[in-house]
Amino acid sequence: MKVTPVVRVQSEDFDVQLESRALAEGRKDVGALVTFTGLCRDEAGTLSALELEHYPGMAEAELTRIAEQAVQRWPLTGLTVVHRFGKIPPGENIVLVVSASAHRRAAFEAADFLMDYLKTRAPFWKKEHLVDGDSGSWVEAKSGDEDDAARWSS
Amino acid sequence: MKVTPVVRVQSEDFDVQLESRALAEGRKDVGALVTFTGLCRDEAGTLSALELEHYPGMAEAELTRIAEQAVQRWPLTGLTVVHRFGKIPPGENIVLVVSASAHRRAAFEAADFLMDYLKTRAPFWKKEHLVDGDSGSWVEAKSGDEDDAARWSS
Amino acid sequence: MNIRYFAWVRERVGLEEETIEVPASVKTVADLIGHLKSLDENHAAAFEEEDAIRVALDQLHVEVDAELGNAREAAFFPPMTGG
Amino acid sequence: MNIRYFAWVRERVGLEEETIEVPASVKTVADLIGHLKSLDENHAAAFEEEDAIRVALDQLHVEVDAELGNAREAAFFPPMTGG
Repeated sequence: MKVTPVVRVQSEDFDVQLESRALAEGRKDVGALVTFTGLCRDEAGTLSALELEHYPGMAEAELTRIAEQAVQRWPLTGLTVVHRFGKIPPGENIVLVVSASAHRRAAFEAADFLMDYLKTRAPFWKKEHLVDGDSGSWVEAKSGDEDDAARWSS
Repeated sequence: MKVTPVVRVQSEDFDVQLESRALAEGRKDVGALVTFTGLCRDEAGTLSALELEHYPGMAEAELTRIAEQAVQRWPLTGLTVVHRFGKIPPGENIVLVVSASAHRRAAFEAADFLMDYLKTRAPFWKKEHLVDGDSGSWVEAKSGDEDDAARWSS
Repeated sequence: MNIRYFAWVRERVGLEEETIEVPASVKTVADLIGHLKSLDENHAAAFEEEDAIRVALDQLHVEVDAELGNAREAAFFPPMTGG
Repeated sequence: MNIRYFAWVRERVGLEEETIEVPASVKTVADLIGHLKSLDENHAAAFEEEDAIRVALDQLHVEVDAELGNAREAAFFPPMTGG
């Protein structure tokens, strides 16, 4: 039975519990449920917000392509990805991945894979807004993120 | 600042949202929150419940030892482990791990490590109760679980 | 052809989006970048660090040697930093 | 010494817990297992597959060659299957 990933790109916050329930409630074949929530940090008090710019249309399409890869690669019973855009203050949610499977390794690896690929391939860009009023610089991509993503192609 | 893991062994269900909030709410230094929930599967309709036996005292002590190892090994801002005992029907929760960190790799790896070590070291045993009325056999440990745990000592 | 810019590429070009006539000599993404750089100083500045720029054709990641083919939209942006 | 049994070891011994006098000759966990096997048929049956049994002394995992030392509690059980 083919699993269709749920992918959403939105400005409003998401509800981790609601998204988890959607993958597990009323089912008896889910043995493992992993959630990853990425949140905005204040960088030791210097950051007032992150501004998330995205490429509408391609963001959804690329997240769907990554999610479909995960569904092909691991025996999942469900997979959900939600990514926010717009201005996000410290302490608030940015991104959510929920993966469900009969077995824990599949659920862990699929969520981990999804985050690594999302970081390097989904068309989102972060700009820092600083507490001192500056709209700071664009966050630079980390070479470590490329290395993380490369782990999955060996 | 040393993080003290939260460890609980209980018969009652847990609330993933409540446990997640306890690690993230009101904080601005958490960038990544991973939850792992292990649930009881019905094994294609054959299982009516799992009975979880545990070694009171040692279960808490061993989970705490494993959690302390994770806290030493990864830069976490918080870590929670809850394991249930008693009779658990399909679809219900068995075990929860929540890990929080500034960075996603630490949060993922700590939760993954905790589940692998917990499986092979925490004194819990599962007995199957079958739909046809039999109290089935004790679940046998999988050699794959030992392999999973061994990944972390290389 | 519809051209879109994101993040600091958008800020340097000074445009979110524009529609341009693609000369017949422009066959690949690299050719297109060369053509865009010739338009004005802002475009030239945006594409100065060519290695730092990623490209999508019709919302699919491509390399700079990709043929434009029948693509209707090209997008230029820095390496992604979502998640 | 307090001895505890869990899961199928408990079922085979027929006891959750018992207090025994440890003979002076019993120094290690392996010695203790030998002694327990000599108690009756149920104990003998429980420890038949010795390789399948795990041991804790005072709630810490140990190997069968561990010295009993001043341990007050020994527990015997199959490989764990929690999580």
